[in-house]
Amino acid sequence: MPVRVGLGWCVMLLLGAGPVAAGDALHQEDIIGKVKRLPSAPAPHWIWVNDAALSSMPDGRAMLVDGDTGTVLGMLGTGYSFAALTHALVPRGEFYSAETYYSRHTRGARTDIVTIRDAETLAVRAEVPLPPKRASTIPRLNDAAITDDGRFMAVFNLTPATSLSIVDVEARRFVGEIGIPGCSLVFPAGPRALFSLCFNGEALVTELRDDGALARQYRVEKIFDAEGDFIADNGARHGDAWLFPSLDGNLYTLDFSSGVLKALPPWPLLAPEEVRAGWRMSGFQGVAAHDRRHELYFLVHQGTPDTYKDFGTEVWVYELAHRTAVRRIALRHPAVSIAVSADDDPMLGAVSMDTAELHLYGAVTGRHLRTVAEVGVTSTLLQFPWRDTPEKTSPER
Amino acid sequence: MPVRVGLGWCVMLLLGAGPVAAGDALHQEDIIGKVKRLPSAPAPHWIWVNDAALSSMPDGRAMLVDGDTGTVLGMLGTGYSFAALTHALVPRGEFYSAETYYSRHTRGARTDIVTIRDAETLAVRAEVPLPPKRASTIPRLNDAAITDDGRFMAVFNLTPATSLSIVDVEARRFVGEIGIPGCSLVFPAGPRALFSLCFNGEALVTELRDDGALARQYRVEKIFDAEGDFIADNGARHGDAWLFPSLDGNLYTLDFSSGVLKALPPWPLLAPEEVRAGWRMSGFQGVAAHDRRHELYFLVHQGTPDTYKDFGTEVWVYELAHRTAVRRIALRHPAVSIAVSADDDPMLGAVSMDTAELHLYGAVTGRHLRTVAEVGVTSTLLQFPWRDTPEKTSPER
Amino acid sequence: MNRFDRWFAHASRHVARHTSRRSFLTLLGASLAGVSGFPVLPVARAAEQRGSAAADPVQDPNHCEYWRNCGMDGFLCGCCGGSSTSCPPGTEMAKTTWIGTCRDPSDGRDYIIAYNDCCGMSTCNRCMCGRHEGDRPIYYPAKSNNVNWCASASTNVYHCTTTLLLGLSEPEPP
Amino acid sequence: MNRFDRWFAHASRHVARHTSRRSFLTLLGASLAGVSGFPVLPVARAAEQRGSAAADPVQDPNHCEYWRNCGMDGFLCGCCGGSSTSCPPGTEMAKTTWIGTCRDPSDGRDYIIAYNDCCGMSTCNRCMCGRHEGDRPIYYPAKSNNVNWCASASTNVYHCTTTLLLGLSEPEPP
Repeated sequence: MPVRVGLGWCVMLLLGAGPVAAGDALHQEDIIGKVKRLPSAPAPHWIWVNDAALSSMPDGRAMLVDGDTGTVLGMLGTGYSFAALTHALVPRGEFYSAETYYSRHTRGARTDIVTIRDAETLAVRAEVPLPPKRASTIPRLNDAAITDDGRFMAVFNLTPATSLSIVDVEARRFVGEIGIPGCSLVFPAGPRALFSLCFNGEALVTELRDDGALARQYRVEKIFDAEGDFIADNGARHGDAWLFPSLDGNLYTLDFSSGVLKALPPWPLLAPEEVRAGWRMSGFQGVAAHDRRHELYFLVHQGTPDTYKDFGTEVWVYELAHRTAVRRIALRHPAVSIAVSADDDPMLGAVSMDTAELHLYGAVTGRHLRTVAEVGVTSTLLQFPWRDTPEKTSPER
Repeated sequence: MPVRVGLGWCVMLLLGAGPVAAGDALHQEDIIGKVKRLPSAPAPHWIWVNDAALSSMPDGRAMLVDGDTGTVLGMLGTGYSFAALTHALVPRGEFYSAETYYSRHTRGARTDIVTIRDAETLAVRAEVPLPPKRASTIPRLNDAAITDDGRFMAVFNLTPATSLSIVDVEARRFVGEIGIPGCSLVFPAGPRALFSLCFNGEALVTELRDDGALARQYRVEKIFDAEGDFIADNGARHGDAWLFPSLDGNLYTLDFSSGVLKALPPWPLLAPEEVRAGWRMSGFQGVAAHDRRHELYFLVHQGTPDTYKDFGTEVWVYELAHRTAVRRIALRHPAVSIAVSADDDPMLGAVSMDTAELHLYGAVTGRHLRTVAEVGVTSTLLQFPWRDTPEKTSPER
Repeated sequence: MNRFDRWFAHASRHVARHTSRRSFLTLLGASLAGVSGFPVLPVARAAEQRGSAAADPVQDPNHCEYWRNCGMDGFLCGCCGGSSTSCPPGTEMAKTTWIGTCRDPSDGRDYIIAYNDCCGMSTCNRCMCGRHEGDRPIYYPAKSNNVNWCASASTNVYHCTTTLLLGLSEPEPP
Repeated sequence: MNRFDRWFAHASRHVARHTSRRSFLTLLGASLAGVSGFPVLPVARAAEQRGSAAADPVQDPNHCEYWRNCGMDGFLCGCCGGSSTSCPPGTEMAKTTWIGTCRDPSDGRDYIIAYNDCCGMSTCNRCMCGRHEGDRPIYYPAKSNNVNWCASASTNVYHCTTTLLLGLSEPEPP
């Protein structure tokens, strides 16, 4: 049949053009304008790669990868100084991102928003304006967080005064700002509670009322020594606790299973000879946990104390109930961040910022499964967001 | 003396803090808040490196380099799909850039503007809104142009219908849009005249009235064969003419010294044995001219016809009056674009998109002078804008 | 239809039958993958890996050698969350496009392929693919790979490119 | 002055005397320059070339080894159109900053250095310099190089960093 060539120097193709007979089944005329949707049921090995694009910071990105196939499922544009996506533990077919935009990309009027995207179409469902105070950091997962009931998102602000912007994601409404003087970042700690870490070794808990306003704040004192064995600014959620490794290789637990945040005594992840050999925590997100397996994954490398954020070369795995190291996984390439999927056949992801590669391993077998190349400009953080509803397990002690 | 440490967890430093006695002259207290200005008299070897940042297109940039020292003098942020700066031959202490911005960097509302920047502070003096039709191309210097009298800037639009947006840069005002059907790009051709190149081998001249409105348009027919020996979409301004190399190595001249654009007979830049050896035009901006020396610089490499935009490996220099090849300059590294300064000790610049290096050569000696590294993300085009007022030389024929 | 419309219509038909389109971003790909081996934006390595996905790369839509890619420009949408005939989630397919004529070696016939770009998201930066036949300068947009075809979408932000089959390049015999 | 103000004031003084600041972008620099030798954004090579500018890099403000850079973070403004004590044209100097204490080997004395960022333009991407002593996590902003100090400027777009001398780190003898 004749070619449908329109007038004008380019071929104007109407959406929904009629069927064609171009011979056989392999050569059917294609429909113009098709756009893919994601399956409504995400698989447990779907993993987000967050990319701050540090050499071109207005061009933040995130990329969704199917870890089982290495296929890229979709991407997002996430603006200036992007950190990470925020996923509610209670799924609502959408996810959240605190984003900053400038009217002239690197100058002009600043707009901070929480963008709410549809989990199937990746389209923007809504934008919630924020005060233009969002912290710009080398990305951390906990630059923002959502309460365990999925209702309120908290965005870490630094102007350099520190505070949290609270957003009611259900009502698509900015609720208000709550100061967190001396403290930074934000970790979910229950249905309506969040905590931040403080420069003086404390944690500050912020509890919200049902309308998102401040219910109360309290401090947990003397958790760690910021001038000594300080903890990482990134931790692993494990049931109703957060686990933080420290400079000297100890594990600090902040438990909120009782409804009140408390610090449990730290215990060593490293044997004395490992400490002497310089094994140390690593990267921007250097720990992950698997709830049902009660396992901690710890990204390590060998280096002086000042290298505590350098890329990690191995992942050491611990059984938390018995505080035993159970296996080591040597990485194909040094990684800046790791993540572990929540299912019973868990996958370990490790992202290399220098090569823009995502390396995927069997978390139990330690076997390298595949490498996904071209996952960003300067990819920084990983997220397997489709975890199960958190079990009410008590943390190990 | 005691340290001036303010309260709060960061040190608040007031601008214009008082003098200090920190001992000797080498250790005077510095003034806080200083921002450099450029000298008001630019040097002839100052060169702009334009960077479309093709892997992160919202982050277009331009970088000003002092070719005599290799020092970077300043940078600009130029938005999505940046092409090049537009410099008036009549200097006004400012320069122009057609730029595109999105309210969400890669989505949202589109804003096209001509940005007018101060040549000493690099600050934005004014923005002139444009219809959001600016062409997005792999950058070419002639995606925009300014009339020789410095009054009207023309921005090439492609929607994909083609037109020019006319801006009165003196009045900071968008004047109107003029269709250039079948034609693209825009080259200045006199005080109030511009021309565009057309897919059918013609040129379309657009003449403006004193108010910037269309005075008349006319076509120059059968200049070249777009299906045969087609010319490049980038040329070299030489006096009152533009010189374009062609696929087969001929030079086409479009002369407007009479006030009317006309095509002069092409002549061969390559000897038959050079054609047989596959020497060919190259890059995104592969020609430059030096007015007073009557020289053409021609970026070449060896390759099939389809490689006509590949990086060039050598620059061949021609004396235009006698149509003779006078020297060859082997480049240190293949280049995507070249430029030649307008002074009597001319400098040849060649930019390598793959290494983000600017290579500088003596244009007469051919000697490699220096390499400036780190000149962008994917640096594409060069400009030595501080040329002399164009001489009223007739082109060679 | 004035003379320019006629010219353009002719050009489109001519183009569809006799040329293919070279990559909008070919030189970008070359520059990013070329010299330093494996830079920040690694375009070369992924292509290698994908080589094993299909026995014959000429029949593998995510491979640059896929027959429909004869006039491909830019990033293959199948590597970006879409497919060779659909755009990734959250993007929009451009309505105007360059078209090429590609021969499928499996039946030896020529088909018209439209290279519709997917728009509205920053460059995918995966599976760069540039093929080089028949490209013309920017003043000939219908034949130029250096034009961003997202010009016809609701935003002109280029992300990746599909390869849609429009039909045989010549009428079927009656 | 409440307890937090006191803590912070203490922290600032402590920091000024006892630590230096590690680069905000150190790992970026490492990643960009490290593996592929000379990628799209080449940070390593330029530093080499500048090595010859001064006989002693410890006294060359555009060299990472410059004594005032003991707590440097990010891109040296002297490579971006500014200098070690002034911002490039078109940018704005941040008013708040991290401070470090650096020893000038020429007189053996310790000076307080403020690392004021220049803001309002995308990353300079030239002369990456990161030094590693005394860095703390983000929850300790006054000691953390992973915080963008342009937070205090009129836009928080980070471009490059200066090294301003504020004075001796200890009172002069009477």
